Amino acid sequence: MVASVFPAITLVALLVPILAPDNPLIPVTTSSGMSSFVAPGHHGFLLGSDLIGRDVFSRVLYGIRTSWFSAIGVIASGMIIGGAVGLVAGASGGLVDSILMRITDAFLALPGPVIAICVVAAMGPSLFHTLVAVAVVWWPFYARIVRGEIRALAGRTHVDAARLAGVSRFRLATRHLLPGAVPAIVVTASLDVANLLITMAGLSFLGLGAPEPAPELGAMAAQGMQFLLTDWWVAVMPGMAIFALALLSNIAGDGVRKLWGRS
Amino acid sequence: MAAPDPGIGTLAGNEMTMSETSPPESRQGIRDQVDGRLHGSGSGLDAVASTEDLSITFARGRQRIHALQGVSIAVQPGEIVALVGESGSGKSALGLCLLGLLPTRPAPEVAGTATICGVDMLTSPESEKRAIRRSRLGAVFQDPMTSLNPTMRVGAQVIEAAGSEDEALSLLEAAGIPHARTRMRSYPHELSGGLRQRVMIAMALAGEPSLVIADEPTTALDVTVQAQILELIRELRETKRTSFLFVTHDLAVAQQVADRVVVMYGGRVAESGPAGAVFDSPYHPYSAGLLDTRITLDGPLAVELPTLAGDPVDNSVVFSSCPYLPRCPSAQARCEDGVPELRQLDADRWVACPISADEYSGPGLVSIRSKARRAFQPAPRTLDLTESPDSPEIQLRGEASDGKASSHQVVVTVNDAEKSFPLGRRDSGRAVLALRGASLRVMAGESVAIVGESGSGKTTLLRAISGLTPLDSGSVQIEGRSPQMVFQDAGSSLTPWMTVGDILGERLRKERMSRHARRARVIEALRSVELSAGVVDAKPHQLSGGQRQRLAIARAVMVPPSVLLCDEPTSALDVSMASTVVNLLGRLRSDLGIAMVFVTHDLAVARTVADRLCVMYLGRVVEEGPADLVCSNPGHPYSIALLESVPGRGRFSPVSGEPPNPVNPPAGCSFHPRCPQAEAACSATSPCLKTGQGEEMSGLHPGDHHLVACIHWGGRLGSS
Amino acid sequence: MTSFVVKRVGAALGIVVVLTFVMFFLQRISHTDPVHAMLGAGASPAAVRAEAHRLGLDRPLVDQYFSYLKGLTHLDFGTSYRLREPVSTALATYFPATMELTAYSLLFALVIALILGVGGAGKWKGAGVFRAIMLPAACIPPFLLAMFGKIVFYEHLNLLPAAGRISSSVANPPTGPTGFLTIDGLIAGKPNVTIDAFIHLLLPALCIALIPAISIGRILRSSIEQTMQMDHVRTARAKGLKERSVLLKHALRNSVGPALSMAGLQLGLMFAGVVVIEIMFNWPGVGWFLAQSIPQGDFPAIAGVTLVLSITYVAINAAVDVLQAVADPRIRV
Amino acid sequence: MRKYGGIIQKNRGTSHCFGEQNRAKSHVPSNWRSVASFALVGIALMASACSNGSGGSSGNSSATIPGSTSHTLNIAFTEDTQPLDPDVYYAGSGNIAIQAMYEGLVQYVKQPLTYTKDATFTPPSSRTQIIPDLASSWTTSPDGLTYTFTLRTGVTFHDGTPFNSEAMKEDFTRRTEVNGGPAYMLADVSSVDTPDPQTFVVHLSKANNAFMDYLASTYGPKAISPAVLNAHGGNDFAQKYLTTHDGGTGPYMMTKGVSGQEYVLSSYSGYWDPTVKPWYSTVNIHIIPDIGTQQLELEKGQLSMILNGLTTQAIQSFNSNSSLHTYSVPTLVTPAVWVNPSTPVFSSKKVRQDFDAAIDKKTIVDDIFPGRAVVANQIFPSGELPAGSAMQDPTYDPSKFAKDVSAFSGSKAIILGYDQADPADLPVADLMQTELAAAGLQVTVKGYTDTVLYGFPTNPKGAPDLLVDSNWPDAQAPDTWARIVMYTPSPTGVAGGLNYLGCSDPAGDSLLDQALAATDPSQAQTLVAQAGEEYASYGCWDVIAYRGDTVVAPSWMSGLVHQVPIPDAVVLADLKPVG
Repeated sequence: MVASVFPAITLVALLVPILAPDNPLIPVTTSSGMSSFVAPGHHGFLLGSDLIGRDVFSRVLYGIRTSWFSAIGVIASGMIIGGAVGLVAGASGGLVDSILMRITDAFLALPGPVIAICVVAAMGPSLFHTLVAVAVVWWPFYARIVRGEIRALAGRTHVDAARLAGVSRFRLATRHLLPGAVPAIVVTASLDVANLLITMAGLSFLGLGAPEPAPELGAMAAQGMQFLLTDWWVAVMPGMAIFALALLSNIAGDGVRKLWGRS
Repeated sequence: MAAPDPGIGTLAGNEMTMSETSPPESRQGIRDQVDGRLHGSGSGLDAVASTEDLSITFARGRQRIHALQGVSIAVQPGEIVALVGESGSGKSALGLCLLGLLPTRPAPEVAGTATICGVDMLTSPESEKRAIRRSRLGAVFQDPMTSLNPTMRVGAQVIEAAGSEDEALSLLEAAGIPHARTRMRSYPHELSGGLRQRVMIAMALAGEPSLVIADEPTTALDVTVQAQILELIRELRETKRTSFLFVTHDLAVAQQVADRVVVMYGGRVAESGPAGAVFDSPYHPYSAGLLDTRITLDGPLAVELPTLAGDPVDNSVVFSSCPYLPRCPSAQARCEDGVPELRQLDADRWVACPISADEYSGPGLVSIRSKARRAFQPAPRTLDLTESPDSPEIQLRGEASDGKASSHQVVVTVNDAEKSFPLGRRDSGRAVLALRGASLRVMAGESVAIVGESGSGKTTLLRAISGLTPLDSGSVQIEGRSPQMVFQDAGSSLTPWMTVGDILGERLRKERMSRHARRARVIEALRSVELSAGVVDAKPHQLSGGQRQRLAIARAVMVPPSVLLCDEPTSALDVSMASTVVNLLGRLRSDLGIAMVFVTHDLAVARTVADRLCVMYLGRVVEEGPADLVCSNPGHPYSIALLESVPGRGRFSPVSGEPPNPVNPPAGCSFHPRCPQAEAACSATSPCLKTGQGEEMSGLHPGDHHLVACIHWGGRLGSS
Repeated sequence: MTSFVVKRVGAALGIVVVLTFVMFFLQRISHTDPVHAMLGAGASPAAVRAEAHRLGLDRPLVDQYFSYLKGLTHLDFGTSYRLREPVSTALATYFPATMELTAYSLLFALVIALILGVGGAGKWKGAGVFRAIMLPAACIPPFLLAMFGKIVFYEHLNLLPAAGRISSSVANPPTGPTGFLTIDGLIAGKPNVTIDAFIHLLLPALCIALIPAISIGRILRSSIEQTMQMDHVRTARAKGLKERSVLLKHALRNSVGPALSMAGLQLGLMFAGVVVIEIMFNWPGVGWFLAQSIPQGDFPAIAGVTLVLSITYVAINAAVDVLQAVADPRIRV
Repeated sequence: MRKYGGIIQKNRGTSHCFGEQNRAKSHVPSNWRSVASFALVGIALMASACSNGSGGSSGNSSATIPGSTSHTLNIAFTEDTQPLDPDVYYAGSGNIAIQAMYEGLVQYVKQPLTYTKDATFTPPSSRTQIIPDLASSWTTSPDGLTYTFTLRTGVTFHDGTPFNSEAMKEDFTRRTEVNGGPAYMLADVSSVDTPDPQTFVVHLSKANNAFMDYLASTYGPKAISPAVLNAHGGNDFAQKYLTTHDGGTGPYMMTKGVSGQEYVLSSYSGYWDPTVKPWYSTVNIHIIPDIGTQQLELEKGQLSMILNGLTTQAIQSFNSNSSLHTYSVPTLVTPAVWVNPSTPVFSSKKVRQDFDAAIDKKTIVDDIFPGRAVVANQIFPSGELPAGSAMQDPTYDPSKFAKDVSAFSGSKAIILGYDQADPADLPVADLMQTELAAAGLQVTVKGYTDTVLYGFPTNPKGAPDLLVDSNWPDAQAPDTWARIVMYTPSPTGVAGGLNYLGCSDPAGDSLLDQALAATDPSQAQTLVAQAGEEYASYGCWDVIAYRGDTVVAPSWMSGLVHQVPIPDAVVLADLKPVG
């Protein structure tokens, strides 16, 4: 199935240390000595080399690894935090619901990526800070979706029936409500991966990701910008990697959507 | 009942057609009859709509659903033809097919013809079909809320069909919409259900169509409004000579409105003929069975209702014999020889049953007609008028130690229940006043039916008793085990991702027992509702509608509550299934001795299931008394109106207007704006429940008393 | 309707207040030392103390917050460390450029979304093509798009400029009253300014618009498809309306709601895209200003940009909600 | 559209596609962009563009070739600039404008840029001479405490008011009041006298033989019109006003200023020096941080020249373009590494010295600054001291440091910082990181913003263990460099502002103080060299290279002149067409 692209990418990301021909941080010295800015396909550099002679292919592979696990991590945190908030709000209703949703709405009412930029700029660039900042602005979306699903389910009479059957609040939430929200959250998450990859690449492009020399795709593209007209591959290859990764994720996300029968 | 319904159709492989069995002569006969009735003015002698050997097959996943199999019908000018059948009979697909609006994704396989005024709605180019829809056809669909564009003023929507504002205005007036000019500026959500349906009718009538296809146009409406709409349709047929193809599952409605009836089963015509003839003497065993299983206001009480045997037809299976054979009580050996063809009985009666008229009165048919009906064991009860309503021994929602309430006890006491639901924001002050001081008392083992239209507060009262909806003021007291509830939509009342075993087993979580014992109890509960033990690992969606409702009942009673609350448990079911469920509830009640509160809008069902009847209007009880007595001798004008509105009795529009908005109930007796007997005092005073002798009893004294909240009540009794 | 508007505006204001608190908090935890940032490396301790006092850093936090808040009400976003001038001055310079770019991006996004949504929804043969385009196009990171845009349309084809808002050959472009060069050009009777500014806008605005356009277009498409299945569309068809008027009069209006909501949400992502694209196209907007401020750790500038963009976003979303209430009478309660 | 298209169209026929020349090293396919675009975008639009040979004549950028009376120069700053206020400005790009608008008492002598097709770089070999500017002559008292300047007559500010000693005095006062980064230059001034309008006397509280260099520095005190300061003083000494206006005496005046976006300079008709006749009447300055965009704009003729920041690859591509000339620009920019002595592994002087020897400076220069830098061998910027003195030139030998590290038992995880604001520092840090990793350290490379870096000397919390940064001295006196970069950060003084990692070598400090107070130039030079040697052996500051810059200008342009100690500042008034 198309949806199995997700585990496949994860597997590739896990195997990057084996797959990458060179150390992403260390310049490669060739027989001719200098290896700076070797064009793709020459001297064994599949995607060329950068200013100080590091293998762009290896860096891109490691960049994919970082991007992928970052995206998975943020999505997972969004699903867990947002799912928990949405579940509690949707299942409780009333004041708890109002308060939690006010908070969620306040987050949603702000331009998440811009706030994330500001947060990272304040805390100082590091991958962890970026992940935290993005996660902080990312969960409310999931909270909204889960809460919506839960509220819709809570309107069904099976919940009334379960309450009359004497089911505890916890069991009501986890057995009678949550499973119904799972398809929505899984489908949303799988379609969200591409968005997140692109957004995080944008932050990284602004220098708000893992600092150099960590191979981050957005940062690599930004670094390569000054060589765009002379040594294009340094900037373009990481960009293409994000494109490919996002495209695969979107195709896989579409597969998940069809699998779970959502439109 | 969602439309379009691909319906049933089990005879895919069968080559039988009905076109040859529907010769022109017979249609000529019908037309002559109709023309005669319509003041002899039938100039266009051709049918306005006809289908020839129409077959429709939908692909649903890997399944092929045979919705229609070789159906030939004709609608003559000025005729109202009712297309009757249970869900899955293909009746809605037929209507859409005539409109040329069959779903396109995925496109169904269609064979045969469906002609409107000589234009084939299957093969003609889209532009031609559109022209026909515009000039010759009108359509009225089931749910007037969703069928109108919510973002357009209704006036604009009618103008779109009518062409001009004046024309739209006259159409709206013709459809009986008061203050039509101002209403044109309303959005659909600002209108009541009845008005919306009238708007739909006005749009359908735009451009003087030859035929209006009405797909379950009254199913979503209250009975009083239904009666008005049915009357309107009859009226329009008289004044405009418009033909109607009236698709309905409700035999009584068909009986009320139609000139001719076509009964469908399994995607085929089972029987067709003049309405009177078919309803008086149904020929096809299915028609007969349908009529017999109907719950009526004059049927015998305290006996099991007759039911159709077997399961509804599976329209994905290919049959090689009569599709009704597995359920047919009159089946003969030759019924297995291929699918029966339509044959002519009289000049205008056709039936697809091979059993001859001689055989027809054979033992098979008799067996359903006079099947021995098991009598219900009436629950023991005693009337104790001395008991004080404020009796302190009644515990608030207490769990009785023995679980079963004693038969002399009052198990449910509701005092002056009030409940409102805020509309929109809390501070806007606008609220739906669902309960406005309703009181109710239910004795152990007693069955009480609460009857009322939408907005009467009957469901809120039921939910208040269950504890699901806390009251604003007033009190609810329950004796014995906490109540259980059976909901209207069984599908939605079952957790979709849990297995049957889990759903039932959950009721036993509080009891310590082994896994094995629990499973045994679950299977026992399934047996008690006539479900096989095999379904224990199934999920709800794998069950049929009737099975789901039985499962819901099993869940409710597997630990018997002191009172079982039923919220319209039959209204979403087909006629035959409804009877089964009513029977099941009756049997469980007598077996387990539990009290029952049964909410319904259907007086006939109420009379059948209940010992006592309670009529609600706008959050109050307006009449209360023994079920049979209330039905035979109603006291409150509203109850009278409800009874008169029950379709199938040939009477129309006993009361004008619609159920008022529970946001702003009228002062005084809230029924007075619609009441034919209203006088000045009615708008001033709010009458209490009284006995015929004028004793105020406020609904707290159950028993055989007949209580009515109307200022005319005592006097009326005196005069009669 | 009025109370709906009042409530929506109130909620928006509340969010802005919360945001100011967050900004203040971030300022406190940021690594940057404002005094050294202002004075440079070689400042004397006396100067440092004086500057700390001038900036109010020796006062209690709550005081500082309230004076910050008070300043904000006077559009005082503090002083940029880097430029040593009020952030508000810089914002006044850069904000109109960003708003113009964003407005056109949104416009392009909506137009493209409408084309993609309506084109992809129909039953006609081209619908598949539209759908096929949408998937990969949604995956192109804006900076990659900008790279290709610059190389193709500027360097190779020489059709579109790749930097700035206006050509330096355009003498004395108007500076007011709207700050939108395309509009000010018309007001000032200088159509050449409008044309030149519009040509400068095209490439960056399209780069920003693409991803949101596809997100909105997708929603619109599925929303239209859902609406086309709805009962009232069946009613419209039963009236014998042409398929085109069914689509435009009955389906589209009922489908734009979700698309509008999505457009509002996408605006947040768009603002992030604006930052990247402004760098790529040397667009003198707040995003560009932000990008210049980040490496310098100029937090007042960063916070100012964040606040301005956020407030704009909040305001636009509130406006979208009100618009939706206008489009769909059921929302008005 | 038409108008714009027209301009573009004109250049299109001769458009040069500078990605095309063969670069032996990288073997780029000659049509790479076409290939890439076809493959990736899939648009066949490329066919029309750039399909044939390289080396067409490029845009005569400013279409205003000799002939017309008004000429416009379009140049760009590579950074969004601080205000162009001489008492505030303390960065690089804006110097070109400061130098064109403002003048001080004295200045560094101007030197022509050398057009070199191969862009070979030669660092300055000696100090730049200080010559008169607004002061026609000056004398210094033997004790080095009193400087007397004779001011020029006939000098007017851009607002028309005359320049005199009172004006200069006000400017000295303002500099102290504004108290910006460069204010320290007047810290030792005890008083100024203005005996007559053409005489300006400065009294120092202690001898400072770098003082004349301060006055010649681009960051030194400049003449600003007292009338402007009075009219627009406000409560910030006219700082706001001078952000978008100017008040100087130079050949150009600011006629439009939009911070961070655009500045327009126009030639000042009342300029005092009749020999200076600016050919360009208007200079448009754009802010274009992205060097790639600058390249594109130069190629399309929207920029007239590029002043700095070009990558080696871009320079090489311009070299083969006959319509553009590249000029190698000697500067005092000196990339260096700061070592944190409080990092356990670097706590001993010997390890620090071994570390210096372990830096492969030649590889760094060859890889990152090929043809644009040479390996540094003195601890001062090139030419500040005679060759052979204050040497820091260890033989490259990583083995000793590797041994030190393997013998070290503590934490081997270190942070290697770099200045985020300078794009050239990052690759240096990246390269160095690989060498350190080879020696056995676990290195994390981390970028710091300027404002964070400036805090470290006085508050070392969070400072990295090593730091790469490229700096140039404010003025060419060797003391200026050593005092800011290496002197112990002092809580009461101005020294050590760029001694980021707070390393303290009191012996060096003491020598440096003696050197500054010495009134005998040769003695001063000896002492400062000794201080340099001491600092070098202390091992906290390792210079890496002497870096130059590159200017690209149309081949028909002449008069490319600059002052070596002032970075990024070609003299605008001297630019003119050949002949």
